[in-house]
Amino acid sequence: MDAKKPLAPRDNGAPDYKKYLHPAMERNYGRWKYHRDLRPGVFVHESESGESLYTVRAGSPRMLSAPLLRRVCDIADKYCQGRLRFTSRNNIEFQPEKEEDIQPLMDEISRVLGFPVGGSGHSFHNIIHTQGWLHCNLPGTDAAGIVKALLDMFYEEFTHENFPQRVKVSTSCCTINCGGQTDIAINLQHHHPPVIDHGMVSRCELPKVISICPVLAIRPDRVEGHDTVEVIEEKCMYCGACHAQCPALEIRDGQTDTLSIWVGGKSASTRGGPSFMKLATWGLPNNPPRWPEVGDAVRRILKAYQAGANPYERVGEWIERVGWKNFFAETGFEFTKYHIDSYRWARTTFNTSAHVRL
Amino acid sequence: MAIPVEQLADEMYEIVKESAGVKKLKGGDLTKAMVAKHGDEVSRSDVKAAIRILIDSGRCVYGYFGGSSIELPHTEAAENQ
Amino acid sequence: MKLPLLDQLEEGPWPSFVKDLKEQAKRRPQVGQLLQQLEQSYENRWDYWRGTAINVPGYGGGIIARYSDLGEKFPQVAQFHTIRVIESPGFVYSTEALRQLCDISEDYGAGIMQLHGMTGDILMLGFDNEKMMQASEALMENGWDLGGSGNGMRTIPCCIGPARCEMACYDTLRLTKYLTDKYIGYLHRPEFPYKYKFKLSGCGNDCANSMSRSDMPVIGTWRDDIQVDQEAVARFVEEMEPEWVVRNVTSRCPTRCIHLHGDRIEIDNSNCVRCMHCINVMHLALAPGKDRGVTMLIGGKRTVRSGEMISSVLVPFQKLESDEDYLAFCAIVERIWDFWGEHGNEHERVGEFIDRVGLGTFLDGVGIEPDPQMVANPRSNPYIKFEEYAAPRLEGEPQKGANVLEHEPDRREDYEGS
Amino acid sequence: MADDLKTPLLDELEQGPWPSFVKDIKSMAGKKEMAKDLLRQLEKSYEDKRGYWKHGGLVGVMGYGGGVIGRYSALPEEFPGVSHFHTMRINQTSGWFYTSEALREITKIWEEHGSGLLNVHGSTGDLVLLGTRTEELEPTFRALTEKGWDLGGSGSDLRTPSCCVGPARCENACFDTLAVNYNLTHQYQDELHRPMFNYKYKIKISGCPNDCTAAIARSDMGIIGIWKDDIQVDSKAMADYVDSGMDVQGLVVENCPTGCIQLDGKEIRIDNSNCVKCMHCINVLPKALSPGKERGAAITLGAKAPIVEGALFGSVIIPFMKIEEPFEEVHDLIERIWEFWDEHGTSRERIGEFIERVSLAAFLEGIGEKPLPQMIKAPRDNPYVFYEEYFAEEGEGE
Amino acid sequence: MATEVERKTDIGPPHYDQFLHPLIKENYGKWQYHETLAPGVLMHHGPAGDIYTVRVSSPRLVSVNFLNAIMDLADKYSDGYFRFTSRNNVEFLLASKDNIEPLKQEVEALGLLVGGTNNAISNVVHTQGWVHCHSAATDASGLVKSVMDELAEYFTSMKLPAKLRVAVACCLNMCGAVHASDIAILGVHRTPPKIDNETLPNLCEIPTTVASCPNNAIRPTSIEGKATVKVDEEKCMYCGNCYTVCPAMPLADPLNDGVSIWVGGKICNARTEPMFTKLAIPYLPNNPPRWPEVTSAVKKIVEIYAANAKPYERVGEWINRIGWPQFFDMAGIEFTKYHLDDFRHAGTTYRRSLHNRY
Repeated sequence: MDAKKPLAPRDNGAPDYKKYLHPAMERNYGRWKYHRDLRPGVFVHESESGESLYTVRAGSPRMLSAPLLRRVCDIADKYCQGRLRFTSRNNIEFQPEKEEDIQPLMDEISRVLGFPVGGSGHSFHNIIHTQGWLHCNLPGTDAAGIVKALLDMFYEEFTHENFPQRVKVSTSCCTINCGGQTDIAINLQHHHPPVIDHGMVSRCELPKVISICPVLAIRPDRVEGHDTVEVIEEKCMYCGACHAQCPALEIRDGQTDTLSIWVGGKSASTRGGPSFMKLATWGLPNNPPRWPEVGDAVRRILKAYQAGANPYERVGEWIERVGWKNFFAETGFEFTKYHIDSYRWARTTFNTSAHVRL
Repeated sequence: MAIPVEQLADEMYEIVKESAGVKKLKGGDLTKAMVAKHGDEVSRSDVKAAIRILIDSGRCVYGYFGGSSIELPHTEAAENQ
Repeated sequence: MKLPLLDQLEEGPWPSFVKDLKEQAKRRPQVGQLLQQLEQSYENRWDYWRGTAINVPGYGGGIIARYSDLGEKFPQVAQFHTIRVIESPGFVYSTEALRQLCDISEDYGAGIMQLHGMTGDILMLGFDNEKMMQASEALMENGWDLGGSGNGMRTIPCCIGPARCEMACYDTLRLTKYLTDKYIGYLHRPEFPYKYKFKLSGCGNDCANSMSRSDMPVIGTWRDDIQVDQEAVARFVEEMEPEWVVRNVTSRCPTRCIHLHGDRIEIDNSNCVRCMHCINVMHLALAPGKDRGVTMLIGGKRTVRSGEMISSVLVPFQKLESDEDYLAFCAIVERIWDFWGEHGNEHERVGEFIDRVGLGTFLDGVGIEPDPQMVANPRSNPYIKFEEYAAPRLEGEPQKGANVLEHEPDRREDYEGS
Repeated sequence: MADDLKTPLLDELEQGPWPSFVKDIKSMAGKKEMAKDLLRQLEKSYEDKRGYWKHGGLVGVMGYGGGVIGRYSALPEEFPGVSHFHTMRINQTSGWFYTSEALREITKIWEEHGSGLLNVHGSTGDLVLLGTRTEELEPTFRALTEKGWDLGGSGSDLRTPSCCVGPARCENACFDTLAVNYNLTHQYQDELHRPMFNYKYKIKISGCPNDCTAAIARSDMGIIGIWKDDIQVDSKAMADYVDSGMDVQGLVVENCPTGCIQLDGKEIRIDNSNCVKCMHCINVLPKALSPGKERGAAITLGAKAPIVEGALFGSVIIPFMKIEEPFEEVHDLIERIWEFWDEHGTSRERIGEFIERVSLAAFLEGIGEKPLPQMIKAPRDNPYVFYEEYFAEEGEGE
Repeated sequence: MATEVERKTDIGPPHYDQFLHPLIKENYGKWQYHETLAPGVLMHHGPAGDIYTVRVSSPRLVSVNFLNAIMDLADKYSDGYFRFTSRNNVEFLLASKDNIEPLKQEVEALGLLVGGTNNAISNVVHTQGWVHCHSAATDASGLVKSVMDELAEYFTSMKLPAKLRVAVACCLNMCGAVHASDIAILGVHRTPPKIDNETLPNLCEIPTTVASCPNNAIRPTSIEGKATVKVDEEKCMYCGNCYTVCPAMPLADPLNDGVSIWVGGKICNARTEPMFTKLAIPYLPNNPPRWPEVTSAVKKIVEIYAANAKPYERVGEWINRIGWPQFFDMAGIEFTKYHLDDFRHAGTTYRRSLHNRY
């Protein structure tokens, strides 16, 4: 296609969502009364007008080819008046017109797309994830692959609602940690300071490289007559902020990078407020294509959670109630000095009471 | 070979004298100075004993402005004669 | 094409991106090379992408450029850029619109899309330098727009809101569109110290994950009492047993302000903190109050540099119904951008900026009155810089003598001149 | 009252139901010029809204570096009686028990050598003798030691340890607080009298988590009684409480911080694995509940008031330790802590600030203790871990 | 100085054993339970018999006359045995129940109060103030007397929801227990130190003085060739640390010094973990001899606490339940920017949840 006119900013802004609303949504916008779960992944919203809107939630792998997406559209055309919606966790939501359409719709989702229905309520939700080796320039591990491996393992848990409360999982392929606060997070962990390619450093803006370091561990240096930087090893905490600023400071190391698992994060203000996730275990090998050690560790956490939590308790709330001592005892993870915070506000994580479980 | 405690006391007295009016020395500072000078030949308890000699003999006194220190005896500014 | 490691990801019940991409490789050869490069990553546990800045003319963001380190071996993915497209608020689409995106994606790129990226954009993968421009042009011609990246306002995601949720306390979709359109210039032409993310959730359940992942979460709330349908309560209590209700609803209330009396629910609304738990569990019987609006928060971010931050309350309650409400909302946003824009350091998120200058100073700077809703608790340390008394000292008297004891007044003049 | 003593502002404080310190000082004013001038100078402070004391930094008794706080009046000509007004800290008895016979010895000495004014007791726990002259310090000291009393700590030394009433008059004491307090005070006489630390080191000893000595807030090292096994329940006494009409559900069960107590008719059921030893149920139902049988103490480190880096609570370093004669395990721990802090701490750095600076993990390694999850509220939430071990590439040696 | 008596040192305190009442010795470690018979009167039950405690207020700053009167009573009623509490109360230890009433009468005749047990305001822990401290911003004994005259009824009764601990400290050093009391009264300096350039060079080591400042607000300078220091007023937070190491930098300023009120601290581990006190009122005038503004502010807080808290709720627990906004509302205290923390860990006090109250 030839450009008809020179490319110029159009500032089109956001698409007009009103064009894309399901007709039932448009009619009942802001008039919803309540909703009911019909089965895992299937629920109905009742409006003040008496109208019902059914939703069938299907898990997607986030990464979709255009032909696959067209097949998604075909199904939406057939059952949902050509409207559909995505969730923030990469599920696709179909809204069939009639309750009778639910079963055929689900069959078609399964047959044509191979997607499971579920990921709602007290289930193992779809995993939000980053780009990993497929498309990111910084990752130390893959994202889509770990997610596939984990969801294969927890497929039953996705399609059933057997947990005390929803379980949200995220993965991040570097310590920038794009994945957010979730019940369980799988993150990459570096184990040594960046290796500097002095020949390439000159391509970076040195003052910016120096100022990006949160612990002032990068100093200007001269090597063989060229301006470069050096890293003070004792100060460096392997965060990789400099690597994002200047690729010549290579933080990744295929030999030594490992994966760590974090638990207890939560965004919602429901019951207790939002909370950060905390280190559960570390040093798991970065082991493609199936990362079995990671899956085992997640399984251990979920088993303990399922056995110990009260209804409606998120993973973090459960641990808060039973205490970290019991968490480590029940999962069998070893508590090490690396679990003790040493960064900003570290002191606020120390146990400043005699509340001790023995 | 261990350094005699009396010798340590004399050496520390010189250090206290030199730093008078410049820096107030703590027991720990003197310990570190002696360890730096003599290495393994002095022990923490030797230094303690030597400080006790300095204090009990009245050659030095304890001060306590902003944490305790070991000083030469002098009239303090706050004192009302 | 030999992909022994990736092939293992075709197994298992969960939909396989490998299988999907293999199919697509038959239509688009670059996808085959993408898979081959990925296979090499799996073998060597190493990544082969380089990122750099590349822009559509007039825009400062929206394109994530990717160049392969193995460009000679896999020339088809030597340039393999991503276009961020501003999503439809609430992630609602018609198949017609989505088909259009599929067409553009395949006409110019690899025909791979991600719905949606972390910030909320639609991601289209696999364009070279030239096709990237053409694809952008085609998108804009059809009314789509590019998303944000870099030090600007980012694309705004929101929850499904009033479109399909009875808990929505304000119109999240409308505010998303309103802010995106009003501030589209800040989105396309980055000029802040660092990125600025809004995320909008209709209630405290925060389905947009705004608390920890956005600089400015806007979360629906209400000022009056929770609406109680006592008949529905009675039905619920009968169905679930009173003991179950006590164990799972009333005793879970963080401030213990809800009580079950027989088959009636009573709520001390003055102590309700809008945590949503009782409404979530008994949504047939309970609903948010009628006097609805939003809480504006500030400062959330993820780990990099100064560690995790969860947003904290900035404006406890703001109505968001009339046009005036929208303008009042925007006035606050703009004052924040002015103050942070002027005093923030490069690469300093607004949360880090507040931590550096202090919340009190920040409130002064943006003209918002302190409110105890902003704190978990007041300070416990006594080191308060009282300004009432410092001010005249700094302005009126000469600074050099201000904190010097006077011995002889005439001698003091001597060194006043020095 | 003497005619020459005009204190209209202070006289106000003789009114009211609460005991009046002014009345008490006045009762000494007839006998002691020092008390009289103290009132005069204090009256001036009340008029001018400022203090008139200068901090001494040198006076003490021979050989000791602590136990005396030098104080001089800033207005010696106006108030010659308080030109010198030093404090002596007397090491109190464990649990603050006295007989009138023993305390009379002290009051007699103090009337002879000082102002006759005291604080019973100071914040650290010492018996504080308030106001004497430099030349009286040594004679007072001799008179006191003659009767078996010694000075307490001040400055950068071990401060006088103090303890709660413990097994002497409390059913909740999980170890003998008086014995360990007495033992530590005598074991570390040198550290108490001759300052060698970076800064002060306070030890407070409480027999249970009710923490009546405020160890968690006010001591560098807190030794706080705790138990390991199950709370002991007397079911008959429990039934009596329920029968008496007491709202056990509301007052006890619903106040349990972990919800680990349930009332089942007249019986109480405790999920002891979730009990955090908060004491509330035992406090409210003393006849029915009592601490378990396997008793000891948790050790906390690092509490301090705000100066300089902000206030800190102590944090748990040893979740459980048996506290038994001859207390060698306690001595061993204290000495390991002191040695590491001596070696690496900086001047005027309290142990809590030191731990924060070097990190809790490094501190634990330094004193040779293992990390345990009881030491923290939660594990770290940031990923900036300084890992020491990692896999080296093969063939490159270790 | 020659005396015949050998000079004794390092003898340590006397053994406590000799000061224990014989009944206490027999019951040592064998106590079964205790009861509060009346405000200020406890009964401890042990196998060898019951011991009765009568708790009596003291102003902490006492004369030997006071003690002699106490000891006469001890000889008469408690076999010469008594003890002190950490809050400066006197406790008589009686073997005979019959002695309680006569002792109480004699105690009250002395002008002392019996009480301070259980749900009462116990005696006030306080510092030396103008009586004996060099850095005091206000008096302590006088403040305590004034406040407790107003609150005496809460000492002699047990009508509060739970125990209430009050403490007074006369400067920001916060000696004593003010940083963890239910209500704390704290003297504040609000202006930077005044430098005595005449005496500073003789009195203080410049490097030590400079290093003493936590905010790096003190810099060396020289005036007419004499080394001294200057204070950067913008950075100074009036903490007084420099004055502790250098007496030539007094902070006292009768015009600006004042009193602040803090609430919600707690040491005991019962129910909730220990808590620091938090700022309630940043500044009240320093108004001897009766400090009416302070006493009425404290009384107001005590009264709203007494009226609104649930049984066993300490002040901090009560405020945590009802929320700080409601506390400021009920107490009629204006919330200002001074209430917002800006020191270490300030960010941890910002409210990072949606838990709003209107």
